[in-house]
Amino acid sequence: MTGPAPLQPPPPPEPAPIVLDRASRWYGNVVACNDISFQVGPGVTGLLGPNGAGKSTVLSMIAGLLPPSAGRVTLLGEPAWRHPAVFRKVGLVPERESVPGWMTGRGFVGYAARLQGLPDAAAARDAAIALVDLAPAADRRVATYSKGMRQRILLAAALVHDPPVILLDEPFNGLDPRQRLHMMSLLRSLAAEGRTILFSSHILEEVERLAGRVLVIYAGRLAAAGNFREIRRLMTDHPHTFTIRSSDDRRLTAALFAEGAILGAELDGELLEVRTGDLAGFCRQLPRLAWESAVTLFEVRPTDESLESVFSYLVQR
Amino acid sequence: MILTIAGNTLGALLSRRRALLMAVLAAVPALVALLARAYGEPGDVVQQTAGLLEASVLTALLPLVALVFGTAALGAELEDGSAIHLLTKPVPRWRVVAGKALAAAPLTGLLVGGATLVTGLILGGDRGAAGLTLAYTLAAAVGGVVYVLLFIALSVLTGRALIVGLIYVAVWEGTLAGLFEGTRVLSIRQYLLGLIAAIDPHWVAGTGAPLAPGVAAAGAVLVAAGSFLVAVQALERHQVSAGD
Amino acid sequence: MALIRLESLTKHYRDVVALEDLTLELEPGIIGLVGSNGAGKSTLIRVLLGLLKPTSGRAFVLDHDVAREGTAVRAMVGYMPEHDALPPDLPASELVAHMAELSGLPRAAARERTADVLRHVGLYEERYRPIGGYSTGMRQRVALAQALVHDPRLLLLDEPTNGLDPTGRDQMLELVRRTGTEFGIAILLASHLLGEIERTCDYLVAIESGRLVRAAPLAAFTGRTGVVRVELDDDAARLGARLASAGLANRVDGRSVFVALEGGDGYDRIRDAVVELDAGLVRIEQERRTLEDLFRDDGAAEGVA
Amino acid sequence: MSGAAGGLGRGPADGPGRGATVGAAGDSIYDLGYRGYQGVRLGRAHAVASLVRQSFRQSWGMGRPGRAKIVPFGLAAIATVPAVVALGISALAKQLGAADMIEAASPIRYETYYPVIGQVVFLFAAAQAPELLARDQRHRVLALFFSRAIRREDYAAAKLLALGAAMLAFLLFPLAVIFVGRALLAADVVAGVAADAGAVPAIVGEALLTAWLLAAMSLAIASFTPRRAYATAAIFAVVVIPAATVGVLSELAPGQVVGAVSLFSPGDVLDGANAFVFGHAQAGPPSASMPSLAYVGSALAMIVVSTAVLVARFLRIEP
Repeated sequence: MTGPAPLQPPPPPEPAPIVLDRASRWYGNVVACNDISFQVGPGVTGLLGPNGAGKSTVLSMIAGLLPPSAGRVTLLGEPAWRHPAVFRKVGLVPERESVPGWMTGRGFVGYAARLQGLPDAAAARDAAIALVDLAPAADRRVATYSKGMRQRILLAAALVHDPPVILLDEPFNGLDPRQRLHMMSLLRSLAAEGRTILFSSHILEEVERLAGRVLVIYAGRLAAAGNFREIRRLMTDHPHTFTIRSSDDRRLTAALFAEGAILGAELDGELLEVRTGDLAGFCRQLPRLAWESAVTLFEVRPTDESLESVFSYLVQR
Repeated sequence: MILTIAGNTLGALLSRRRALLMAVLAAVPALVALLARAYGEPGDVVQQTAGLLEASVLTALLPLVALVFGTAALGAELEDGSAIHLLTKPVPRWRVVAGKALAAAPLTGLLVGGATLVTGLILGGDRGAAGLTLAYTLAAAVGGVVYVLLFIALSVLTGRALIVGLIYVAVWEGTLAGLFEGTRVLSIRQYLLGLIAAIDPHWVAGTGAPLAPGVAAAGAVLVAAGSFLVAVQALERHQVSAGD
Repeated sequence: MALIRLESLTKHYRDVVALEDLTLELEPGIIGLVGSNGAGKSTLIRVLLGLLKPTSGRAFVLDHDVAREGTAVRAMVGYMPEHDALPPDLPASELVAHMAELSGLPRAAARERTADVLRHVGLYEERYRPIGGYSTGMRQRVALAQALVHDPRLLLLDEPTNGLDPTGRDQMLELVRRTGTEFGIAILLASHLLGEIERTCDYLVAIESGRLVRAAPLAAFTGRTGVVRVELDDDAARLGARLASAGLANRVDGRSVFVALEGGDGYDRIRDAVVELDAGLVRIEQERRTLEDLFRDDGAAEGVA
Repeated sequence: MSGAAGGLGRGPADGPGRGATVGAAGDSIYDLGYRGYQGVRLGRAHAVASLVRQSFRQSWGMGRPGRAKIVPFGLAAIATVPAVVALGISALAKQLGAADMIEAASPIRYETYYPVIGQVVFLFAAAQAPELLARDQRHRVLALFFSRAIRREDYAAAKLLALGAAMLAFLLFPLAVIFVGRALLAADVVAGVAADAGAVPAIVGEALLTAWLLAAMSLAIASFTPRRAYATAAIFAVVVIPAATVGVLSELAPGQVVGAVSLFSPGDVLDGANAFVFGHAQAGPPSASMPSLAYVGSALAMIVVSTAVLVARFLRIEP
């Protein structure tokens, strides 16, 4: 990796449960995953990227469902490809809710428990079902479950053997807000027990609210790794845009210009839009200058922190 | 572990409408036997029974039922993606294949063997064809294992296993075996007929000389074992396509 | 003339209640239909199309009874289903033209409109390639095009942004918005994301467990909450403590402080506190009441109290 | 289509329509914005006709990649081979001057043609009926069809008409080859046509019966599964297993019972009906002799039941 040093996250304590070392994966001429290296340690890590970026390919390689075309992928110190024994310590929640509809929720989780060869499969099964709050519906056929319930039963099956590593592919897809909140608090509490959780998502807010650390994948490449906001702030070589509503936009603009805090400003009706090249400086100067000029700040909003803008900056660097 | 997989697979195979359809299909030879018994003309009962069992059970019912259950046992899961749950468990692949076969083969054997027994006994059980019926029932059970393993292997190798299997049964074992006798060495149906003929050559009604017992037995074992190994190998190499 | 009129509409599937006694009258416009998964959104749309027979009650679309005049209703309505429902082996141009003819357009007109509509949704050269090779975003465009091709008077869109990434989502919503405003076609947009509805619709219908929660112009739903979110570029615990001591009730969540404001000089007190701490200010923004609040179980935990 | 300014489409509910901005010299910039559709709407009949046309093309793999054409056209070619062979024999016989004797001995005549190509016809139905239905169910396209200005029974009827027409073409083409060939071989073309004209109603009648029966039956079966492979296997089984049963039974228990069973075997029913339309009073498996009219009755009953099942299936299906 020749990337700038600040983007490299501090290496997690060895041995990291998940390690990708220059891993690539291609299908014919299509390169889904291009020379990716990273390590994932305990806690919640988000795998962020737009549709088709290669997130599923990365997760599939980690889970041993696909061999890397080049490079090395290890899970708990061993390559998972053609090595099913590693699944004693890993739980996977796949994206497609491909639960066999003829089984009951309890049957499905119980089957997972027995395939894990657990000494007390029934107890593990019921504990996992209770953990995801599905006990009342456990004896219904999965075909009658809602989307959120299916995601939860998949999670229960992935958790039944109490694995230290959990992989989730788009766990929030199709969940409504309430189901989303429930899933988030569940993942938080699992991480609090010291597990390694890696989940993929294309929705920024989810990752922001849940993950301490993100891996940003774009067009098959690892575009960034680390704390999302830190990454964003490190990219100081392009202007950041803020919209501001204040009691006196003109006076505030003048003060900001005078101090050199902004590169440009546009006043559109009630809304002031300013651009700055020095994010950290601007954030400190803005409240101070407003205070000095006796301007009330009603609204301050960064406008280009969308995932897409971050992605495009990251790949243009 | 194998039993766990087999039990689950049995549940999946029996949970669909196709299990019922297979049972209906299995009842056809017995109905024919009933009709023949009621309205039939006197003749060589042993020959008649052998003709009926060979034509209806060995040529049609056994491969069809084995084809449907064999391709559904693992292939259906691989196709709709639910196999991912099984493949992300600490289970060696040979156990997966064994578990799948342990569900589909006995189910096929039970259904087809039962149909054979009932059909043969109806037509000639009290008229000297009981031994022949037992031989065919045994052949159906053996055939169930061999066919099911072959079709499980096919279903791991290709998504169109059902069509490929149909072509194998109808064209290779059916049409071509009549035209080119040499293809019999690679025909499960001929292995089974060879095994039956080893007990009593009169029990095989079809044209052409049956395979020597040794060849038939070796062929059946080789196909079964080879299919199993191919299925395990293919499953180990099976890549779950990424959704993104 | 009412766009949609429901009279005690009820739909049960065996023992599951999908819609319960819905009575509602909607005028043309861009209408958002929100509810959690399983609230009955899809069922309502399918009843409006005459695809499902209601258990009891009646539904009218543009004054046609959907149960008795289903064909007439469907001639005036475009439908974009929730699930990906496109044949992989046909090119978009073929599929959309065929769908136009199935809505009664003559052959030549069907071809012309197909070309127009595909251009509107932003599909160009790829329209001649089989749909199987399209991305999710392109497929959703095809689904929208086939719903628009016969110039319907009402569009029923069931979760049109499902599975799209943020860019795709923005583009689709923009397209929907334009369809409603520029093309003058009434729209019923089902979604479980209030954010989408907020950006796109003028009117909102919320249902939960098949029952009507509320139907009102959008503004009535998303009024200001009186809670301001202040975000710093560093941990916000000190700011929270300082604001509390200044008499402002708040809740700290990582880098953000949620402050309850009761008018007065609250904004200035926030600004002053930030200056005194010499912290970097990233955001001051009023929290909107979102659908998430409507559904939130643990309101106390997330609200300010 | 641009027309006069302001006359285009419905435009925004409150604003004027948009058209062209015309400059002083008559230069124009045309607005390519959305336009409404004010033209005629032809209604259900047109919609169904369009669905029939599309489905007919689909049953021959037209408008699709080459792969989709291999099976239908390959089977059609196989079905035409006997016709070409028969014409060759006729031409040869004429040269040898023994036309009457050899033609009488030839197994390929108008009245034997359909039974000869029976298996190929079944294969066509088994392979192509799922093509028309499985895709719509598997990829949920049915939801799009059912939300257009047609009824569910229209969908079923259109598919039946389309596959029926495709099978009619499949059946009639080889016989048309023979007909035209024989007319051209005859010394006097008019007389040749006149000589064969008598067979035309029977040829067409049997083709209609066969096409309708097989189309309805295979579509009815195919409508129950979104998987083409299962549908093909099931359709083939429904034809082949009863035929095999009749074959086995006629050796074990020759007599009326076999005849009765053969009334439930689509293959035997079509052979029996073929015997009827070509003027034979008796038909059936070798060991049994049934009034051939019974097979026509059985064919009609199968048509009614299959069509009813097909329509009922689509009335109930959840798209």
